[in-house]
Amino acid sequence: MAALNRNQMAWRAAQDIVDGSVVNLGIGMPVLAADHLPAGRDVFFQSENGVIGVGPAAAPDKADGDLVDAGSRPITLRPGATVVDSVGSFGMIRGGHIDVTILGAFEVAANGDFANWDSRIPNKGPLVGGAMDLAVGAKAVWVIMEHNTRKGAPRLLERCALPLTAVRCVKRVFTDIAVIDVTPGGFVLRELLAGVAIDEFRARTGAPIAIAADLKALVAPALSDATA
Amino acid sequence: MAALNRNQMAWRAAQDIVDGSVVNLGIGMPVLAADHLPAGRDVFFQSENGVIGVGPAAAPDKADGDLVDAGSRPITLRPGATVVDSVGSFGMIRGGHIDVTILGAFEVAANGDFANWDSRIPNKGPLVGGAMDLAVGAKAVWVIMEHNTRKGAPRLLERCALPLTAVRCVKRVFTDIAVIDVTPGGFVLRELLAGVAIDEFRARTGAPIAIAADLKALVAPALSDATA
Amino acid sequence: MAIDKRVASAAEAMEGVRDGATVLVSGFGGAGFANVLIRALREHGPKELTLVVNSATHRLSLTHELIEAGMVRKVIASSARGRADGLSVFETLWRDGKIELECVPQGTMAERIRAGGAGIPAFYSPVGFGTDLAKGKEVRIFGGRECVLETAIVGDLALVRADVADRFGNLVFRYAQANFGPAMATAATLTVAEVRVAQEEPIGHDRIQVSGVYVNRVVAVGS
Amino acid sequence: MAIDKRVASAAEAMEGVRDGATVLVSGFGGAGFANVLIRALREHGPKELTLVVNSATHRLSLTHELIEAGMVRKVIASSARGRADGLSVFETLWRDGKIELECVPQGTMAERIRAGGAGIPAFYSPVGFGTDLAKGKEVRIFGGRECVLETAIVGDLALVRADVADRFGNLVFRYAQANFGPAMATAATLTVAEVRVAQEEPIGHDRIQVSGVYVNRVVAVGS
Repeated sequence: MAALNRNQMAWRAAQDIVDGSVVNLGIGMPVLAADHLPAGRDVFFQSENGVIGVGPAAAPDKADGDLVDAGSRPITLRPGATVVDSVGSFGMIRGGHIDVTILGAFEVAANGDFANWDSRIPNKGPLVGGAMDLAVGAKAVWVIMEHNTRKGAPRLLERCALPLTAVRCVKRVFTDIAVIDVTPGGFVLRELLAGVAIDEFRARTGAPIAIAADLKALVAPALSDATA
Repeated sequence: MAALNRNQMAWRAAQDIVDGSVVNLGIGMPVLAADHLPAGRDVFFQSENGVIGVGPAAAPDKADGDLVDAGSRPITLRPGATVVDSVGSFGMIRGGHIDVTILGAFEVAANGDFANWDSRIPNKGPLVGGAMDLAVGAKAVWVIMEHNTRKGAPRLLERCALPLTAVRCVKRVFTDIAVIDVTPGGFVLRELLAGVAIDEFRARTGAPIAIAADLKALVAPALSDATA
Repeated sequence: MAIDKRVASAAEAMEGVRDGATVLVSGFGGAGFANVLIRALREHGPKELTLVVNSATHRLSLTHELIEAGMVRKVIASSARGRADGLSVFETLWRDGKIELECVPQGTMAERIRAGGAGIPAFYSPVGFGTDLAKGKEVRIFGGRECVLETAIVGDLALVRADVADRFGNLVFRYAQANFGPAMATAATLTVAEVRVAQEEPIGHDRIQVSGVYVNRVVAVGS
Repeated sequence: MAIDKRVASAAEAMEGVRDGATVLVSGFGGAGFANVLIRALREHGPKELTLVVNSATHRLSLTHELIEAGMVRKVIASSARGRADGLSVFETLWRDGKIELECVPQGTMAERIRAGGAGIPAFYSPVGFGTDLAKGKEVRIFGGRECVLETAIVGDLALVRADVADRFGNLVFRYAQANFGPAMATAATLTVAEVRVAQEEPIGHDRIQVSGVYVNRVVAVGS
């Protein structure tokens, strides 16, 4: 099976969202997860600009410049939704009222540290936003990212090399070839793509990783790739 | 002229409320000041239970148990009024957005310390409420109180004997015989009731007090006493 | 499964409340007392409670019933004065050292609860400096002003009175009914609201004052 | 005299704004940018400003005009990344050390402004601990969790976008237009709101999101 594309990675993360939970999806790949929630799960998506209960994207002719998510995308509200100000939104986030946040990242360390604000472009200003607040405040932090960089370097590391977004907070990582838990003992491989040998997987991972006794195959339905 | 009664003291304090200001009136004598505001002054009265823009007391047949002030009195709202929660109310108070609070007190010291929570009744529980927050947060703190205790002891003192409500905050005191400013140099007598000699006044005051160069007579219209 | 936080009775809403719980109870200035829930809590009967309530024994509140039933170990309040000339049951227990009282300025209490709900473990406030209520508290100067360190309050249970709820737990209050309710709703592990009306249909997004995210159970109790 | 905070023009609303002012500017996620007021501030022309704004140069905001006009000494923001591959004017000035940047987690920024408006000089927060943004900040452990000390932000001027105002300065926002506006309104000496409609008649008490107590001037600018 080929490595998962972006929509497939988002789909896989969405399968783990529990019915009735409150979820914040980061800009980029994570936000795609909303489209792949299994039927019958009633979830509130929170956006850190204050929307509690983000619904589907607004149709172009229904777009309202004031009804947008944190990524400035025109949205709708789901039934029971409301909108609060930034103080209220981050009070909710920091106060532990978000069950899960799914974020993008460049690197995740075996102790749960992670880096997702790209400060590598010379002289470009920082882009921190609300990720630090989400990483510290949410009850669980999940990361969606490619398993390796374009040059093939591992993104799962013993220690992050990039500036940290937050320490000791990531609980689960969804990559294009695996699902990995971050436990007090370090990384644990939960699911692996068919066709990727354990040795190859270890070679592509920059830290020791335990293999779950009930290791499963990572599978996802056929989905077109996404550019979001 | 006889010593001012409670309504007259409240009337005198009300004369100093500036047009356009935001004012919090303590329970008891201070709240009477609202009835004596000079015509043409447009003032927002805030009550620390969250009402911003307290209007006149509600007629008995119009009383609504949810529309009350901090003293549980049924009120109306003035035009432009709103109601916030306790966090919002005390954010407004602590944040310096109340121009004047008028409070009752038992003692005021020459450095602006004052005591208004009565802890003298044996084994009765404390009654602190929002007075400490108001005393620290309001831009100006004025006190209305009788000049002396029932036994004739002074309430204006070099140092308070009772447990303090707040330190160094009182700016003006309205008593039944005088108006006194609290300045960095101590008490300054601004107005004195006709018929009270300066010597008598000094004898009834428990701290040194300067006499303003432009000392005026304290006068108030005839008003029935109040029991509030 | 479609979210529906409405439960059939106040008794049901108390399910899981245990001995030793810290209970936040709304109400101030004559409005917003969660009296149906307080009565249900008394009947549920947990012991060794810590009550966080503006007034330990407001005449319009039933908190005194919890105290009289011997269920309360400690009260955090801005006021604990009985109305009668004699001593209230609370005051007698307090005199005899059988109940603990932490007296807090009212705004500091609201802010500590808000901090608890918003993930702020501690803050500095100028309120209370130099008074008996700041005794033993750390003092630090900011901008030339002495401030005391205050810590967050969180609860195991919040009992909140509101006007209307929907099945998502969203709440609307009438006038001064809100007071401590919105902050308390954010600061407890289990938040229960008693409301006049608990409706199936969603409350309009621009009328909601407390998001259902903070509310676990809703009980309709009428006016 | 009847309170009426409406002024005739954005230019008039800038009266009294001086060099060196700290200016809080609302807007985030594509909504709530006070662009008419930002333009009026540019024309008013004060120098050496400190801007407090979520994004230094959001594509939908005119803050970049203030920066390009050389009026800004420092920016406090959670984001300062230009969209183009090359450097923005801000990024060039920043690289050359001609403008200062204090980068703050977004929620910490909101909370610091809220603290400024609510009289809380400082608070502890777990956010940012162990990151570059917490460098030099005091660390203290609460409940086993490392927290950093954060201080309040206050402004000389707040520029806020809202939907409707009344003559008392009460404000209502549409959807996500609110974002930083309500907190910023509380934290500045002079708060100016630009609104679609500035009406004579009072907004209903239960629709008001920001009390006019916090708002000094209101300008109607249409949609």
